[in-house]
Amino acid sequence: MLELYSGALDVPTILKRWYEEESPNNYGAYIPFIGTVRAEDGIEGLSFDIYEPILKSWFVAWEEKAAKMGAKVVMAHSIGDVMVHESSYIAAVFSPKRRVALELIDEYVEDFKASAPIWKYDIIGGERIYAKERSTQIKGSGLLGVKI
Amino acid sequence: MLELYSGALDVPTILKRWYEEESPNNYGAYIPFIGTVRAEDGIEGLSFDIYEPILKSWFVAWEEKAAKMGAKVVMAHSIGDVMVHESSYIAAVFSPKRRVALELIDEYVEDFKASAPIWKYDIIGGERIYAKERSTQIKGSGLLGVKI
Amino acid sequence: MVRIEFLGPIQRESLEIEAHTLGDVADILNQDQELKEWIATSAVAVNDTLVSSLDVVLKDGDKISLLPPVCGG
Amino acid sequence: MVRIEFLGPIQRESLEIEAHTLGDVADILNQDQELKEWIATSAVAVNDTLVSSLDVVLKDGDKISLLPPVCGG
Repeated sequence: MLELYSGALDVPTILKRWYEEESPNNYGAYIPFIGTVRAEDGIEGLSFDIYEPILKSWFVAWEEKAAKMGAKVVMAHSIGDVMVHESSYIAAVFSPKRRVALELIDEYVEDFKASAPIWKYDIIGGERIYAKERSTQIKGSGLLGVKI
Repeated sequence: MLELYSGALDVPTILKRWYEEESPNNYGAYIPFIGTVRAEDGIEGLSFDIYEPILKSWFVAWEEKAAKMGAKVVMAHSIGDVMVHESSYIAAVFSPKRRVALELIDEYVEDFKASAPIWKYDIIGGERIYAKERSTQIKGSGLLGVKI
Repeated sequence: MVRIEFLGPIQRESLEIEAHTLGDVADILNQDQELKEWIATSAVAVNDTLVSSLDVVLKDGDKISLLPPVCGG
Repeated sequence: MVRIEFLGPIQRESLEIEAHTLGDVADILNQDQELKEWIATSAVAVNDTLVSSLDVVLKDGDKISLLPPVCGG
């Protein structure tokens, strides 16, 4: 389940729905990671662009990887503006076993940060400024660059 | 915040309350770990005894450790009977930063499993049977044992 | 007199005994064959603080707790 | 003809160009000085699959996407 929302996430409602949907499925561990916009550097909020086709393939690959361990991954993410102290991101793992869940959530969140085709902008004075310094090149970037 | 409940936890309500309480506090990452009773080995449920004075000291030590990293830990646990597919345990970390949160939740949950003075019983045919094989000796156990 | 409490699954009533060190407590408890297995696998707290040495000096009214193997969550 | 799409912050309209390999695409795009910095830091997808070699053979109607550095969450 990959869920994209316009604007901030309704975190309690999403966490509750996922919990209740998976309750009958005998997972012993449920670990959501909730990302919230911090007030820092004078920003009013963040804004997000998403390229859905590649995000979906990235997510399907993770679903398959989790399934091999008997686990399940889900994700919710915002598109557009999310103000300070609102949340833009929930990634969660369900697993029969604790160790698998704790290791998967770490790897899943880190791989998301490194690879998911999502671009972040600071909102300052109503302007949308690409968060270049905090962004990460996807593995293999620069392929079309001039050879030096 | 260490919360003890008689019977199963109302997971959505606890997750929502914690989320809303910490919303103004500028944490960028919130990671709850939710433990649910799995249907296995024919059990009807699990039952828990807690020794509160030592659980409280263990928890206060973790609060202090988390505070040094700018983070916060919370916990909810059941006392008594929790049936299959109900939840008995939520441990959560709030942190400004993602890496701190991901590392703390792992260490916090594992230390809880190894050290928290809580005893687990399988409920089978209405009987309460100590889960001896799944239990872990607290560090330093056997101090009063006969020297061989 | 000190009080010995048995936690969780040990299922014993607490005891009042005369003891000046944890070594004394060990000597007395190990005379009980049924307790030996629990003693070998239990941690020990004095007044709700876990201890790691037998040299703890006890005073009148101290509480000694035996904590058998745990499994929270 | 293949179509080049610039994602996220690159802020360019998509282009239609004649190209038979990704090498051809590289040659054409690098003539644009303003694009060079983006090209040096962007990943490349052909028909929504990320690629890691310039030797990909392109066919008419293929979509090539440039993905600049990401920061989700």
